Amino acid sequence: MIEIAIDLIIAMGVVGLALQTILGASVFRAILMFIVFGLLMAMAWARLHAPDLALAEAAIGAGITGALLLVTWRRLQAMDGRTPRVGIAARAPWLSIASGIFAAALIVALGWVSLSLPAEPAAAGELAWQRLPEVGVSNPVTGVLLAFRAYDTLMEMGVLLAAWLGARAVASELRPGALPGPAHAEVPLVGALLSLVVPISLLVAVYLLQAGGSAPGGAFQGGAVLAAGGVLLCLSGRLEAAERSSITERIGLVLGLAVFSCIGLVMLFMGEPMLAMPGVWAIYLVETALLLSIALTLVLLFAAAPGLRRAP
Amino acid sequence: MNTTALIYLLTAAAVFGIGVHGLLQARQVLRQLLAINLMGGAIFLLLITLGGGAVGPPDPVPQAMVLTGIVIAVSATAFALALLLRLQDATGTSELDPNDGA
Amino acid sequence: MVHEALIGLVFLPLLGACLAVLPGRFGTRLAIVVGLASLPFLLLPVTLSVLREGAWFYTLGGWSAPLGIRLYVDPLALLMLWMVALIGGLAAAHAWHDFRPGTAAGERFWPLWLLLTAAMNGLFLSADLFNLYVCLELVTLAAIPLIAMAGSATAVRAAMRYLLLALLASLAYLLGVALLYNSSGTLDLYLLPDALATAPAPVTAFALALIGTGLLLKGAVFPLHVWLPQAHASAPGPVSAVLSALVVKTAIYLLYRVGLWSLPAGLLADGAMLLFAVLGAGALIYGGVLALLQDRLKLVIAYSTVAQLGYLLLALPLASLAAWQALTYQMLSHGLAKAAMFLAAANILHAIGSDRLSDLERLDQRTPLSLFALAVAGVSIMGLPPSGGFLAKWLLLEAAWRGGQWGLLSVLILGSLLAAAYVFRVLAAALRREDPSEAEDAEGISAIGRRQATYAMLLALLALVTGFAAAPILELMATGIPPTWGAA
Amino acid sequence: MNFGWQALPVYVVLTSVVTGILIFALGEARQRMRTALNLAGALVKLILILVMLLAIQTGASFEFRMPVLPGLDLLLHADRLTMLFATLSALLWLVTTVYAIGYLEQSPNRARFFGFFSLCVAATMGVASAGNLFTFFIFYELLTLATWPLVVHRGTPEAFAAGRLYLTYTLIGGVLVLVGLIWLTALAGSGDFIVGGTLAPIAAGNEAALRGIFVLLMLGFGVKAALLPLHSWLPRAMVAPAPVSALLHAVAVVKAGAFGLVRLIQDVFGFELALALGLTDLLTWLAAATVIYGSVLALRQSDLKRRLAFSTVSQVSYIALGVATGSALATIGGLVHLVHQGMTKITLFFCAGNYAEGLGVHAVEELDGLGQRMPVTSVCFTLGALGMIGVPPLAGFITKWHLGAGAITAGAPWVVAVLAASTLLNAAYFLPLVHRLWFRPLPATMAARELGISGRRLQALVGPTMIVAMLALFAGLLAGTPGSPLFWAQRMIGDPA
Repeated sequence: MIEIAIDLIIAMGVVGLALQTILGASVFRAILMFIVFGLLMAMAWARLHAPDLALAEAAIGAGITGALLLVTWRRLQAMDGRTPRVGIAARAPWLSIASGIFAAALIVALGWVSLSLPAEPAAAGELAWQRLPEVGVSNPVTGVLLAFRAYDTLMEMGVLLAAWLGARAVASELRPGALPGPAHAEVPLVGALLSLVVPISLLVAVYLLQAGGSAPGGAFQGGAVLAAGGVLLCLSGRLEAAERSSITERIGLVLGLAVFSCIGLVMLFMGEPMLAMPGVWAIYLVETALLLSIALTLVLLFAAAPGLRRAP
Repeated sequence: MNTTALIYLLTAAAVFGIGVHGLLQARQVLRQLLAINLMGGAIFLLLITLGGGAVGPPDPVPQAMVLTGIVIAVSATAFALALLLRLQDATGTSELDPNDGA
Repeated sequence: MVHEALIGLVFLPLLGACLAVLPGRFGTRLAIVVGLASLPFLLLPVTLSVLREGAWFYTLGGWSAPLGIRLYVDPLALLMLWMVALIGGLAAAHAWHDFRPGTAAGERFWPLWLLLTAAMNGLFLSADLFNLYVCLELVTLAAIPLIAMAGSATAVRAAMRYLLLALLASLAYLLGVALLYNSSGTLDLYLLPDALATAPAPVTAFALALIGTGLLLKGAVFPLHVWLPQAHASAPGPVSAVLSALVVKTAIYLLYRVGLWSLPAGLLADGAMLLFAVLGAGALIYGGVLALLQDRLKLVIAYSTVAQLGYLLLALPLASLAAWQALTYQMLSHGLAKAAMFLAAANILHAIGSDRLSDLERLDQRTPLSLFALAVAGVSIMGLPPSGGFLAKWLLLEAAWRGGQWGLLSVLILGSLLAAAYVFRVLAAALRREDPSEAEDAEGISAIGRRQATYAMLLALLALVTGFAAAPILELMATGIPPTWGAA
Repeated sequence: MNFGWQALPVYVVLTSVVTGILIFALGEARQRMRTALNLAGALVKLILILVMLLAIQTGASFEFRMPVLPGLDLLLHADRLTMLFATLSALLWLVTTVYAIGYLEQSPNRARFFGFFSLCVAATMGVASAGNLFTFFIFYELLTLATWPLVVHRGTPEAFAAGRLYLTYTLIGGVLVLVGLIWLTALAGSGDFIVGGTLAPIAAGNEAALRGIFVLLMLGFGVKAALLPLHSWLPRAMVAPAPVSALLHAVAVVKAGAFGLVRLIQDVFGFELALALGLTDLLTWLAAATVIYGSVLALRQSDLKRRLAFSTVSQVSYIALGVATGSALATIGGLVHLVHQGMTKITLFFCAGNYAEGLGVHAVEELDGLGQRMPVTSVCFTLGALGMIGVPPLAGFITKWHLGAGAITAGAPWVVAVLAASTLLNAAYFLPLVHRLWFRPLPATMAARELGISGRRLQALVGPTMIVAMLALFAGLLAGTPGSPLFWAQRMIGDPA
């Protein structure tokens, strides 16, 4: 009973926060609501027996996305008024009503349809449990990500790389000086705090990476935690944007994609199927490469810069 | 149907609808991106709940899909935000004119 | 060997993208050779194997479906892959001069281009619904920065609009896939027909509606095309070419795959097919009229894409062998002709610094080859002989006549008359008499310009050649007719 | 597929395609090279055609077949009808090219002009040698495409208006042909052109469909042949440069339409079937009406080229009239007029071009006394005009004689009345011109007017004019000798190839 109550509270909170995100008076407030929404979602994942997702949601969904949204909002604020505004026609009032009706209909339809489904693992999921021992890890999510559906993971690294390449391409078109510099405030004790937080994030990342085989965790969560450390370094001004990416950064960006593909191709030419993993060591090797690439890409995306360097 | 599943399925449906409404009626691109992220979250919630998360360890396949989905969502959001900065830079506004280019 | 070739189609461009991220001119050049120039050579053995043994699957990682992900290559996939290799290749050759490897622009351009190529190849081969989602997102996220790279405010605005709608479309698709997975227990396109036979019908219908809406939005099918014209028109030339010739087709391709391959026979009601036909007809007419009203060359071409995509849906209710051949041939010939037109338009833009129709009279002698390419490709777009577009339209008309579809027949004819009107309007603008004294700088065109014009001309010639050498392609397509139409 | 000796018709088409592409590639500045190419292309084509003519005389046959779509072939062959049209086109192309080189000297965009000119001829050759309707349609549409840039060549608003009208008519005509063709293919598949047609076996029970198909195709071809309600693009297209007008009106476009009508009646339906379905009457009446209407309108034109254009409207319908009347003599008359009208009309257009270029004369009234200023041109013009009227023993007389005699044997004596009326009208609009040229005094202003072009250029224009005038003259004078157009037309009817 108490569990139902918790579920209800989480559900109401999630819906309420979603509404607040949409209707929030200011964009800033909407972003904050969205971040809290992400945190509450992490709790929902925990309730739904999906701790891997809870970690990922907290680190990526709420953490990194939230940081990205906030920093962009602040940059937009700083840029606003520098160029003449283009007149924008107001949206017709009926549009809002129409979209509300449409959304309500969608909610009803989606609710009705999804309630008619069995809500239990599907055929492919059962197979994943059965064949997990062949992979050599005991966390089924890691098994799916790095063995059964490794191809998805690999393509997803492509998506991440494309996002960075795209961000770099459009950022390089910005007029010189358009981006405000990192306006960080030197608060007392921040230095001391950082000297604690960053090693801890590294530690947690490594832990999550190795735990991923048998317990919740893995490259994505670890990468996000490591990225969070990097974001803090940027925020505090320890790292600052560089004009160009260094060669190390470039290698790091493509490391996950390259290592993953190369192992696959090597196996292919040894007569195995493409993306067959030669052993658990290969899974960890790939995961390490993925983690580094994810962390680096996310930090660079946050900094909206081609590269980073130590602040003098 | 288990009550927990019921609750979360309805939650997912509601958040998805809220996201759609937000996307359609918002003016600022930033808000539209928030709405898109809400919709994504709703789909993830639906996948996991339908995968049996309410009763025990859920189907690992949807879990992996959601993890992939979360990374894709953050990638897309990050690029969209970079593009938004460029939009502000090029046009002086972070809104899109609904009548332009249609 | 043929398996390695198939894998290479996705992985070589992917590794090429990694290479191109690394600094220096050499890496990028190597990447282009590895990731783009290699594609036709990889496709040859794959094509031969499909010709000899028919369509086949490749199971990645040895994990058989429904647990693992499979690749599937059949005549339709081959057609699309060849289009990526040829059209993408020629567009890349064109882009080489504007985005030279080693320059800052080149450094930004090539990794994205290679990722886009890998994503499209991956999409055309994938047999897995969720993997297709990832591929769709990769296509979107690789393509949109390329649009924004044009740098103009219009381009940035168009890119932003495209991005938002593409993300919405992907989410609709993903939601549909989520529902299908839970109702059928599999994500494999080709296991779905059996799995869906027992699934609850309302769920399937709702899921398909979501997937369909998402794909129609990504495929810019009227009336969900609003994002397309500005995006395609404001992108850099070779990007426009690839967007119109290949990228929008990814969604249409997927629509075919889901609608015609992955459903139990008879599930998709006639009403749905009729809806597609009505949308197609709307696209054809609306796009044609709007193309006629534009005063910029690239916008004319972009609206023409909106119109021409209509053909790809229009014939769906016919469900016959001839209709299938017509659809696939239209896919091919439109791709070739449209890419040629966009490349030619880019050259014209280069030469006179504007693509307003009223400025085209300044052009004439400076880029005769590009103008000629534009005209030849225009013939195919109008569906006049001799061209691939004509054969596609002939097949459609014949299929419509045999099926007694008089409405379809008249829409087809109206559509091609509209196409003739907007193409000739452009050509007329270009032939307008110029002051002879200005004609003297005809020799001023650079060697690069000449080479770029050649790429446009090559594509236009291919569009012309497809007007003759249709028999082998159509025979191959006949062996790849969708199972739900297979009775023919 | 056979690319050897048998495929000669393909090479005949390709010579012009290749010439055209090379001319485009050469660019504007390389004038000598372009001239050489033009002449070489025209000569090679003429030689190939002559070789084919000789070979066919000795019983050889030519055919190139390439499957394009399931059940549809691209088929190029050479029967006697092909040779009649192809020889005419090749011959007149050579002469017109020489004329155009002189005519367009120093005007802009010559590369474009000659490129499309060549493509135009390629399309005409394709029309001539098409072995089935599908192939015919391909080249028929290509002809539309290739002639449009020539019509609008001058780039003036007037030219574009004319071009728009031309496209509207021809493209809609193309659609009619296309629909008819699709219908026919769905009904009977794609039959080759064979004298007597291939449709007779399936006629029973399909009469209505066949009538529908015939009407669609007839109207579609009728647009280019300038049949009565579909003719108004033709006079407007006069804004094109003179060589284009000559080519459009004497050889390529209108003849392609007329040729299509001939193929339709003789080789698709077969005359017997068309007669049985009551379709020939329709065409006969339309053609007869066009003959009279065109002549009446020609009478009212004061612009020389427009008068010639309406004359064309009238004269081209003789071809359809003869073929639709159907008796052997009338058919011979129609077919031979394909050649006679071509040679005669091109002479007249060249002359009109000479007057315009030489002295800036466009209106009929300005012709007074020009026989003194431009005697050679005026002689040629007179020959052409008399030929058109049908003064014996000139070419027009041969035609009209066969048509009239044929109409009587076919039991349609009213056609003779039409011919008589037309002849009177021809005389009424041509004789005053001849009168003006030779018997009116040269006005002082005209006598004082300087020639607008150099003597050398005038030579370049008058030379070809004389050649075509001679051709037209001898086609009539020597009609009884082997090798004359009449001889060929007779062979075609007597001994169907």
